[in-house]
Amino acid sequence: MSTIAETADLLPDVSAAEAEFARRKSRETWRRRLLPAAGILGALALWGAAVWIFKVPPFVAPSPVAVFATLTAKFGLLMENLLPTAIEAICGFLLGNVTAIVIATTFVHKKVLEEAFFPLVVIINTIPVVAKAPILVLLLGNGMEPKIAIAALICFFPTLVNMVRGLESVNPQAMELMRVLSASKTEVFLKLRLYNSLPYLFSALKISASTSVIGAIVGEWIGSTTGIGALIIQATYAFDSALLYATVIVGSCFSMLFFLTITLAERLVVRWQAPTGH
Amino acid sequence: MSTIAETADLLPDVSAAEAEFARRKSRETWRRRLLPAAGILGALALWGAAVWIFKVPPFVAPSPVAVFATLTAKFGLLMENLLPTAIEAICGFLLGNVTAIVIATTFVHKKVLEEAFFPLVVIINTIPVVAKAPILVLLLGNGMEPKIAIAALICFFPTLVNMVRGLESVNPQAMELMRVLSASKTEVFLKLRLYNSLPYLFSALKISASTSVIGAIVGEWIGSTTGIGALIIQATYAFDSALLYATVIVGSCFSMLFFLTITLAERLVVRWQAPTGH
Amino acid sequence: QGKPVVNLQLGWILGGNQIGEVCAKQMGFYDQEGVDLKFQSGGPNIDGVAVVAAGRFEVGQVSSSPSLMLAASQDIPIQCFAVGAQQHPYTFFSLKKNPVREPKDLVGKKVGIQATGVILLRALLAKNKIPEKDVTIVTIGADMAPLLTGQVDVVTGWLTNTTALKVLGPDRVDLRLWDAGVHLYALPYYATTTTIKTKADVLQKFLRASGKGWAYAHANRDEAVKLLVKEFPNLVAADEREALDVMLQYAFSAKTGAEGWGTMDPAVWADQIGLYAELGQFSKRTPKLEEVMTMDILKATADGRPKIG
Amino acid sequence: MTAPSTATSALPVAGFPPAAVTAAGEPAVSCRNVTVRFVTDRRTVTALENVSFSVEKGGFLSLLGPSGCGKSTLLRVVADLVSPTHGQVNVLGMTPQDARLKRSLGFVFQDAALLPWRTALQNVELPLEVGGAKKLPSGAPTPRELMKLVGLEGWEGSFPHELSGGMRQRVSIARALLGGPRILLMDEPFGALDEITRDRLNEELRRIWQETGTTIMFVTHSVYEALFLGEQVLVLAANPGRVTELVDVDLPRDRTLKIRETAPFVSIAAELRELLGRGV
Amino acid sequence: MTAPSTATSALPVAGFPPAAVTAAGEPAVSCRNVTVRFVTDRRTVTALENVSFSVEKGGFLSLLGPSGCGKSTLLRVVADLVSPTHGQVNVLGMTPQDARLKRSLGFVFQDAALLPWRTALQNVELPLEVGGAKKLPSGAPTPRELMKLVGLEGWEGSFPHELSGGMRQRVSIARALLGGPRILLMDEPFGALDEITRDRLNEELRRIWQETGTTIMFVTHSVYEALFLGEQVLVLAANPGRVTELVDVDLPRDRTLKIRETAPFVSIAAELRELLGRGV
Ligand SMILES: Nc1ncnc2c1ncn2[C@@H]1O[C@H](COP(=O)(O)OP(=O)(O)OP(=O)(O)O)[C@@H](O)[C@H]1O
Ligand SMILES: Nc1ncnc2c1ncn2[C@@H]1O[C@H](COP(=O)(O)OP(=O)(O)OP(=O)(O)O)[C@@H](O)[C@H]1O
Ligand SMILES: Cc1ncc(C[n+]2csc(CCO)c2C)c(N)n1
Ligand SMILES: [Mg+2]
Ligand SMILES: [Mg+2]
Repeated sequence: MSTIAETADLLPDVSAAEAEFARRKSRETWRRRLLPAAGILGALALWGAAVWIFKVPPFVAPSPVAVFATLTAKFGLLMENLLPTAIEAICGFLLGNVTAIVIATTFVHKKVLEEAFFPLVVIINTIPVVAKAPILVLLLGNGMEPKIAIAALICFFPTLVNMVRGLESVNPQAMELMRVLSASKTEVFLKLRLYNSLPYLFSALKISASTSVIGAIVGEWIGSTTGIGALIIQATYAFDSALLYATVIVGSCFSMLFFLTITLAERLVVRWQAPTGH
Repeated sequence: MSTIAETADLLPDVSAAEAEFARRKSRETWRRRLLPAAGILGALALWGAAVWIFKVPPFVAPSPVAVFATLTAKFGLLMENLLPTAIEAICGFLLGNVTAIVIATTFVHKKVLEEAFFPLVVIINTIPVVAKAPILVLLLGNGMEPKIAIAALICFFPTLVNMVRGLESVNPQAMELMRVLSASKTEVFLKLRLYNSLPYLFSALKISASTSVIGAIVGEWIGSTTGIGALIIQATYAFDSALLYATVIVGSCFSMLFFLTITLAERLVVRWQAPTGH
Repeated sequence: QGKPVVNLQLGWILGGNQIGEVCAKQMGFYDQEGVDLKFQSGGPNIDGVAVVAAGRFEVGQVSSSPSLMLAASQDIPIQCFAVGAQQHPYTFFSLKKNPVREPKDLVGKKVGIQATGVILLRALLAKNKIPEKDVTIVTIGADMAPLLTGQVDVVTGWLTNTTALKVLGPDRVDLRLWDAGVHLYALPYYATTTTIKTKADVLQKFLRASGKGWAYAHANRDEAVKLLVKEFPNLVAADEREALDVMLQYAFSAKTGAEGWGTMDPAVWADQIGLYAELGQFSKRTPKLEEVMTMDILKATADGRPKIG
Repeated sequence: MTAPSTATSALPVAGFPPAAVTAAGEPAVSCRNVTVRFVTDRRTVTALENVSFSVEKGGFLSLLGPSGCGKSTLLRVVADLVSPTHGQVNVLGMTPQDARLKRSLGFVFQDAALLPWRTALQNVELPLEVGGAKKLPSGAPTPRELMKLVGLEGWEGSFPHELSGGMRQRVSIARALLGGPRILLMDEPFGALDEITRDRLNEELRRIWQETGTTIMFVTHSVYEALFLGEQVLVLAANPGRVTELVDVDLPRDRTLKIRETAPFVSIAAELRELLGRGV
Repeated sequence: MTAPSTATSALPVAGFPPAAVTAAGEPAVSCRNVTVRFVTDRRTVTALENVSFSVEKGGFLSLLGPSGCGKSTLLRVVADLVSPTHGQVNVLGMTPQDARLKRSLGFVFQDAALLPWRTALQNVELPLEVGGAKKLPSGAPTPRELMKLVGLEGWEGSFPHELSGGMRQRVSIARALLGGPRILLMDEPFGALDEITRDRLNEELRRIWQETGTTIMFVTHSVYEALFLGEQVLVLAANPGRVTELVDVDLPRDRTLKIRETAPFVSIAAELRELLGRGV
């Protein structure tokens, strides 16, 4: 078979396959952008319909229209209050997750520590905020710090559990390879365990993205004048259900953005996996 | 080589190896029992020392001795209040996790639904209890139901995230095998995805075991006169720090037991994994 | 049985503030009136107003009267029909070494207060013409430790909460909100306007029986505490006994001596509404007095309520 | 017992479908101008280019070719695991998808693809638990009999991680044989086996093929194996993967391992080597 | 380019340690009465029973034996991946652990054991990033040169899941060769390769061995390969895994593939077959 004729025959074909690939990719990207919007719009419609059909009084649940009006009317106020909560949530997220990763690393390398302290961590994790609050306020004062601490504490546990699993569940083959290469524990950690744990870690981070915001909000209930949590108390106290819902929505949207950021980060970091399933 | 001589030579040896194996196993079992106790005792000692050295006043943190005295003096009361909370936590755990598993299954089989509704789930997950409380009480009354619902809601999200990942991350080879066998989606799910998701699921269940108890406690704050949560409010507002700590400890110990049960269940279910690491 | 059920939605968990109702229930006063009382607990995460307003439960009680004014201002169709405490026991606590005995002592002090209590402090300052900038407000949780650890100079709480006050020790200095000129009610009873119109008889029965319960508690204090602890075993009898004496000083006053337990004064309500309006607390609109409270049930039960004072 | 010696008893073969009654020469598998391209973000690989061939019903096609020439990909196209970028594929007169859904296929993957949570025996039994046919045809070899056939009697209860590489591969062979598929796709099934086990399984496979009329496509790197087993040998070349030649194996239908030393065998083997060398 | 043809240039070998200067015959690896038992909850498997042998420095030992006879286990014992239940193992005059920690070992695993998040080239480079020696000896073959040696030039950027089975195996061979280990343990490294690539790599391996004095233990199922490569062949039998015989290969040191057709080769091959058949 003559190679020249073949090559001529082949070239448009390859580019056609590549074009098809690119087309499919961009279609997928758009789907990923539009579908969530559709889902959220659908939920809004459902909520509106429920309020309208069952004549739900506004003090039980306001209509989406009223909430939207409040959202636009008090947009400045809401954003002002989002800022401290966002800072607390993000700092708490970072602190909690980094601590969890560090402790998971320790646990994986010193099984004894894991066995001795995991139950203790479970116990600490179940202590409600009210019981920790006096100590936190005493130690950290009345600023953002105790809120960050609470957000961190709430993020900590899921990441710890997932991360320990992710770091431990390495392929035994790969572990043997590392052993033959006489890799140090640090190297095994950096070159093998860390990568292996990424799916678990990103699952945990997705959970954290959502819970750190809750943590910051709950943290604000131990005493704060600004922030989503403070605004929620205020709106609840004043029976301003439209404001309450608007505030909650702002907090939730922030946590969704946070979640999507993590999803995006994962897509950028984890590039090697074979696409699964049909 | 004569086989008879060899066999004679070999038999005691095999039993020796097996005896060694049995010995190692029982040593490990004991370690697993004693180390957590040691960890907890250590933490208690640390707490006691801190209270004593820094002369921490009881309204900030009571000494372990005072708490222990309360624990024994009010043991009956504490157990009475643990019961409803435990029921709520366990029911919420079951409800939340089963729902999460069902929804994760749906998401995995209908990607479109996942893309459309995952962000919505994130939003719902961040709504604080205060905003949901009136609706829950109106729909479910003031009994255990709304508390179970809150515990379920709090369990739901971590399990969903982990479970979607676990069900999706199947080995492509195994997926091809199932395809060749023309396995139905249900069969792929039951024979492949489910097993594959077990490590992720058990991580999620461990997280849930702890958070469902928190959920039940927080749930009791929307109106309950009994339960760990009610006792916590009462102790908090009466500034009875010894009772507060005793109550929190009872709740935490329960959640630790819950956690250990899950760990045990995992050890019974997941028997096939090659031991990893050295 | 066919007896109408009265669900009493509390704003907080059941406790010594409901000792009269507990006694009435245990002594069968509600039975005698032909109603069946059920306590529905509230808590930190719910005040119950929406639940009562939506018609799920018949009667509600909140901790403090401002809740009802604020609810009315948001068009929530509920009205107060009686109050459990004639004066609000809300108090500013300080220590002798740095005391706040009267409003002007607040100048230059750090006041630790819950987010929802800030308005009460502002009302106090307004009443006493103290500029807000002269006082440092620190929002804290439900916790008195900051006073003891020196993080703040003043904390707040209810004088009836005797257990909690023990923590502050003998050096406590009290400044009551009421004495500082801010006149609020505590533990007001409310129901929807519809209930008040259509089921007035049930509310009357409820109120008469509750009054009897409070009278019983007033007369048989040790017995009353026993009944309370029986209904709600989490409570400590000794603490409740101590708290009861204080609580009864608030439940009964000269006015109740004349008009019977549970009475209230429209003028005090009007005063409260005016004060809150002045402070800009009604974001939607200022409620009218008759939207906030009604004397109808009280009038109808004037003879049936114990006149102790 | 581990490997070769004991399990020599011939297997019952009733479970396999009867030898093709249709006109001989009707194709069981045919590909026309099949091209497969893998596009990734970084590069485009042409795994198969313009590949055409057909295997008649009851045929035995060996595939030979350098590493990376698309042998595995070709089997996957036939099994409907990869869709060709171009070209037509026909399996038993159906689309590959229909053939797959009718459970006409057995596939031995290049790596054993055992489920780690199932014991060896449970892995062999998997086809009975999924897909359409949940019962073995009466008289067909049972999972235990197949375990014996591949020399793994006694290892039924072991988990994959407790087996050696060759043992795992044999489990996967037993699994593919279960239920007597009409088309058997085998991707280097005997690669990790010692010569004796391999020879024995070669003979067993040939016997099963003869007695049942199963159509087999068999990837191997051994010219001897390709020739001993196949009625035809498809020689592929790499980069892009393409057909060099389809060689008919003119050897008697009844073969023993001895045939490998006969002159015709040696001469076809030399021809194949020649083709393999040229194809690059 | 995929497979055999192009990458024929001989590699620089300077990076490999100089041929053993110590007295010839001093053992690089020796095992005395090594027994390995795997105990699980269900059963106890004796993978190796009373195995003794030694390989001198710069030696080349081929391991032959039926599937499941403990070949992989034996390599793992030498590499300190499995501790023997009984017996002594000595590697380069040290314990296996010390030898491993001194990075004296290269290991080609039976399944490639590539890290899925690394490209082919990054997988080959892994030994430079971990363990003690983080720099290649000057003049030693670089990762890219080794990729070329195994015929994978052009595939450096591909991830393991984008490679064929044989290509993955070659990546793992290149990785084991990097840095010139003093002892090379190879577990069926060429099992998934076509004959031509395999022959070429056989010759390359033999050349590398000769020029560098590396000690090699090589598991294979091919008697030809065992014989062409090895200076000695250890024949194992299964159940329990034990030594049947250690056969010295009396062939000239300089071998080409042609040697496989010579009389002495054929006769030793027949002897090995005999031993393999008997060992069961
Ligand atoms: N999922 C994939 N993505 C990208 N490229 C792929 C993929 N699968 C296979 N390839 C490429 O297709 C070509 C053919 O691969 P295939 O596995 O069919 O080869 P093979 O003939 O089976 O080789 P071997 O004998 O080594 O197993 C190879 O170059 C490989 O890199
Ligand atoms: N982790 C393990 N647990 C239990 N048994 C094991 C384990 N690893 C190996 N074995 C057993 O040890 C025996 C020898 O295994 P090994 O992998 O060394 O065989 P092999 O000679 O390499 O075989 P093959 O040629 O098939 O790769 C086998 O019977 C196997 O079942
Ligand atoms: C009986 C009673 N009810 C409510 C609270 C909680 N609380 C303390 S201060 C405050 C705001 C001021 O009204 C509230 C709601 C309590 N401690 N005791
Ligand atoms: Mg292949
Ligand atoms: Mg092996």
